[in-house]
Amino acid sequence: MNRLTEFMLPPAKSTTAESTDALFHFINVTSIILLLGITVAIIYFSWKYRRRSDDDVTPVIAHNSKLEITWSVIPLILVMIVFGWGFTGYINLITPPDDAYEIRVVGKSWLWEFHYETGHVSVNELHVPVNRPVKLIMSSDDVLHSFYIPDYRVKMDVLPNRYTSLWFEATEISESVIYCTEYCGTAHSNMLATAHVHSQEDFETWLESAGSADDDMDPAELGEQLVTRNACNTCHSSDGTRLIGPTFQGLWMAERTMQDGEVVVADENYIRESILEPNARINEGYDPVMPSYAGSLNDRQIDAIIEYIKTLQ
Amino acid sequence: MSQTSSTEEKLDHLKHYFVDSDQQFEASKLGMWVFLVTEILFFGGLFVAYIVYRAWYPELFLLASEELDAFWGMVNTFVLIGSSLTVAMAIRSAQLNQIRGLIINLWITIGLAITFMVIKYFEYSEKFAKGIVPGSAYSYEGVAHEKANIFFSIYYMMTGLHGLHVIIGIGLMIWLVIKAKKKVFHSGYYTPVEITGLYWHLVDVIWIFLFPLLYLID
Amino acid sequence: MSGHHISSARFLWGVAIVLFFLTFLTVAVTWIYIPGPWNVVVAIAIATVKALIVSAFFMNLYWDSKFNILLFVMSIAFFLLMIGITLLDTLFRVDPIPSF
Amino acid sequence: MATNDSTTNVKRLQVRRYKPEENPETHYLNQEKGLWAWLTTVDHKKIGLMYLGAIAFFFFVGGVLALLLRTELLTPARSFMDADVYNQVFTLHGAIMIFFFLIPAGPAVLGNFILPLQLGAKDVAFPRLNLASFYIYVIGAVFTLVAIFTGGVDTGWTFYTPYSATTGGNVMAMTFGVFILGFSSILTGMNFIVTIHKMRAPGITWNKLPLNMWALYATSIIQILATPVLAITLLLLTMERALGIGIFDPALGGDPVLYQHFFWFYSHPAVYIMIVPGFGVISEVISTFSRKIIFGYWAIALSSLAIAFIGFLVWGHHMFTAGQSSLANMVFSFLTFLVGIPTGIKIFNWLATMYKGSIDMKTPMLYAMVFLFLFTLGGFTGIMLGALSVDIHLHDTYYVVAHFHYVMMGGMVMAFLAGLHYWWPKIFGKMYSEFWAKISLGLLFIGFNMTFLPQFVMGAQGMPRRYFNYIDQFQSFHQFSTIGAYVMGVAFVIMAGYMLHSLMKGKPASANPWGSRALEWQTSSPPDLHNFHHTPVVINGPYDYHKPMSEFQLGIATSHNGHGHHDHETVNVPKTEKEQA
Repeated sequence: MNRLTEFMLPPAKSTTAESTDALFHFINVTSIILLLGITVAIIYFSWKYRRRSDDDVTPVIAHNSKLEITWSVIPLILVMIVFGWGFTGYINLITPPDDAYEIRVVGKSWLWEFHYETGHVSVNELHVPVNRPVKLIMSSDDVLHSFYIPDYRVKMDVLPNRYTSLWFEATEISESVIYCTEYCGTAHSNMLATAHVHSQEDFETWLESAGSADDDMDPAELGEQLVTRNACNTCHSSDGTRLIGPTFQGLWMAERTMQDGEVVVADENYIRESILEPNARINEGYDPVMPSYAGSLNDRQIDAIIEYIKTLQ
Repeated sequence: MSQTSSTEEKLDHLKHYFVDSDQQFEASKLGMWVFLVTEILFFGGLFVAYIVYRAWYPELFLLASEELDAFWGMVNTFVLIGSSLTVAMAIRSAQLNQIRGLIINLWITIGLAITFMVIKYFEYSEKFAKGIVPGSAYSYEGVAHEKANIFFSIYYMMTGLHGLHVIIGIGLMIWLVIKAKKKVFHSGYYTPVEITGLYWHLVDVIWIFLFPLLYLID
Repeated sequence: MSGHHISSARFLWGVAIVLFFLTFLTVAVTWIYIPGPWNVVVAIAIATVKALIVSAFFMNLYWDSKFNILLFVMSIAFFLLMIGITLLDTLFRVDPIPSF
Repeated sequence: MATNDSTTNVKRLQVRRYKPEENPETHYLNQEKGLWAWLTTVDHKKIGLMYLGAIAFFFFVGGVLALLLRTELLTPARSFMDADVYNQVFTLHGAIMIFFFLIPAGPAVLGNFILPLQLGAKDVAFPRLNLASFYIYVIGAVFTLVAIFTGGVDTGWTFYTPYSATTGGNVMAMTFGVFILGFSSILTGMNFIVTIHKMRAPGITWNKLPLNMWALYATSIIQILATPVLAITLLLLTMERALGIGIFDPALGGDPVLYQHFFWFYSHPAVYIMIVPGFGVISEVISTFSRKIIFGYWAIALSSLAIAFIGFLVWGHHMFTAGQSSLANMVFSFLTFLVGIPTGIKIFNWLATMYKGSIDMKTPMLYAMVFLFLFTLGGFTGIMLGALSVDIHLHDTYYVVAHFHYVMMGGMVMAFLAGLHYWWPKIFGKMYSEFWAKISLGLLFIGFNMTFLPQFVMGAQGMPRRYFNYIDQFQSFHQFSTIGAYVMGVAFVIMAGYMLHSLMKGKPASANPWGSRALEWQTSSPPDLHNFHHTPVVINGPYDYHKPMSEFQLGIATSHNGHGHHDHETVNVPKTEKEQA
């Protein structure tokens, strides 16, 4: 069973995963037994009752009440078991414990923002403490997204006009992948994030130091890190490749043509505006799809990104 | 019943794949009823949108319906019910072989249908002038609710699609008049009149619900 | 044949007058105050009666084959199913509220 | 109808035996000549063939798109197309296969051809509407092609708002095209209901209706009840894009989950529009090739209706993670399991029909067996997805993709091909090569499982659907899957080859090559333009293989009188509904 689990399912790293997996295996095993039975019957019948001559006479067997009731009632009982099992699991999945630690999640095309109660915002990196229930309150900035951590067996759509939530309790200190599973456009399949599970102390240390850890870093170096951490590089390359947005290479002080024909020099003000109000001016040949980073990047961080862009000549 | 005289009747209308006139008539009528089922569910979708939004924002519907003129809504209801009556009379005329009566009743129906559309036109243009338009160009400030545009979107979709059905109905009636003048219909064959009548009554029934749901929210 | 019912002119006029009266009634009840959801209930009830009269006597369902009636009923039933089940969602949503 | 007196429920008809003519000189294919006669024909058989041509074209297009997708997925990053192109390709693959192939394949192709024949009618009730339905389909297709060539569509076949309301490309042309297409489906459904009710040959009472007719009847009911809701949904979506009416767009105050309710109210029953005609075909094929009376006639007939009905109550299982209320989730999950029961009943009944039969392993029967296996697997994985807690994990992953392809391709496409091979001799009057047909089926079976079995594993491990890129751990699964897709491609090329060969040089088929008792086999192959030279009269059930063939070839002369023949006999025929009314 363990080897089958390893093959069929990702590692179970939350408190609720095991009950989901148990039902998964129950349905699998029951189905395989029934499917084998049906397949053997098909093959056996087609050999045993193969046509021997064109004058074969077949018996008139039009119905058999006992048999028919049996094969209606047994499946009914089986599916009701599955329903009840799935139902109780679901109730568990939608009922977070009262003491759950709350994190706000914002989905934007195409990145995940995680807001913590301290005001700290991390992009595409979810940090959570181990062995403590965590409740995510989620919303979207633009279209539908869906937040999915396979290792925790949790998933919930993220909507622009409402809050949705999910909860989990991580059981081991490790990293897990986070996917967007509601189709959301060009870079849908790049909208990945990572869940980092820390021990309670490490988590608190991280939370305290998160905002200030990069104080003493070289601005350009910090900028490079921010570009990765905030998923800018999903759409903007640093080597001249054309992705969803214009490349950063050679951007500094270049003359850019906008959609309305206006020509703008990519100076500090322009880049700042592009980060905070990305749809104010759109480069010719590109779509207005970038989300705003107002609130998730502070002035110092924006300066650092500009310093980094300057290095990409 | 009608079989006794069927040998003397004209049978040009009978398609070769039907056994007799009755089978053809019954099939056409059943077909029309099946079509009406699709119409009911087509409008049903809009009613679902209406009910869901009304359940969410009852106060919006209260406020916004004040922009609609219940008096003209009532007049239009009378007009449509009147046209239903004349269609029923037209069918009766056809059944009794009174072709003149059939044509007159159809003309009255067309007249009433046009009256309905004219009133609708004035209602719409009065709202357009105020900036109550369907969609994102909505600019009227008079309804103090942030979702006022949605009420009017639903209003325009419902009455607009209903109006489209009225226009199609007018076209069908004119076609019937032309056919009637060519002496196509008689007491043994009036299937198109009957099924157009069914269609017209359904258009009436839908309005019977639209009127209180949109205009009469107090 | 069930499909060939011929109504008298007097009967058709009678039906129309009842419909006119009910239309007037549905407007008139808005002049008096009916509390809560009951104003909607009354409006829909009158409209339903009118729709039944039209379908029974103008559309001849009263004299028609049972299957045509079944079709009509079925379309209403499926509409009610659609709205009923959709309301199971839209009326019972409980959205969480972020605490910060 | 309280009275049960045999004199009122039975009428006496003067019938004689009409043995079908073998290989007639004139038949529906050559009776009217010229392209114009084809394009304006109101003959249900020719309209069915025109539909067959159209869906074969779209199946080819959709299939090529699928191969492009699979090829792109050979490597975790970009292989040869951009993400935007990939998104358009999967949207088109889905939309074309569903709206232009799967939905018309059952009713409009096989149904159109077979339904009047099995009822002993000369045509459907409204032949001109039938032709109109075909041209409406063509117009819908033109709009879709316009959409493809004027910017494309990248919304996924579900057109979820708000993405579909805001993305670039020509979504409006596409949604409007599908809107138009809906009317073609409605007209087909309308035609079939009326035809089954009013145009059955003497003696075909409701309990002598072939199960294929019951299946098409259930399908038609879904078509007329569900398709109008698709129409209004897509109209609202079109208006959302054209004007911004805001009902579904949250940016304007609307609700995207409401859109999903509207969409799935149609699109879930629509999967039964696709699969239920397949059930009908399988019932015919298994009974014919087992040469045995069908087991549980009423169980199969009524389960089709039950599936049609319950199918309307389960649409919300597509929305378990969408943010609908948990109450709705529970109700939908419960109702979903109820659909499993009538489906299971059918499978057991088909198995019981094979028991003690005289089974002839011809190509259509092999297809039916492949159907039984693949569809059962698809059904079981459906149970998996219906279970709430497991679905939370599996939703929107490749597991769903695999499940859907097992029921739609493993189910409907196999059933459609079973029907096509079964009725091929009737349709074209030619036989095809059994050898190549079996080779092709074998490859198809292997290729299909290679393609989609790994997708179950991938999905369970968390691979989301509609992904252009993926993390490296899934690469071997994806590559295996892609190779399977190529194998299927080869199988279809072989199929096209032997079918074309059959059309050109195939051996002439006899009127009833499989020894079936059903009515469509009691006329010549191919049939006359008016199907029968006589009015067929039915006294036995369609699966009464224990009765002699001669009792299935009765009829009265079309001139109604039946006098003047010396060899006729008198039989008692139960009155059909029309005659009782």
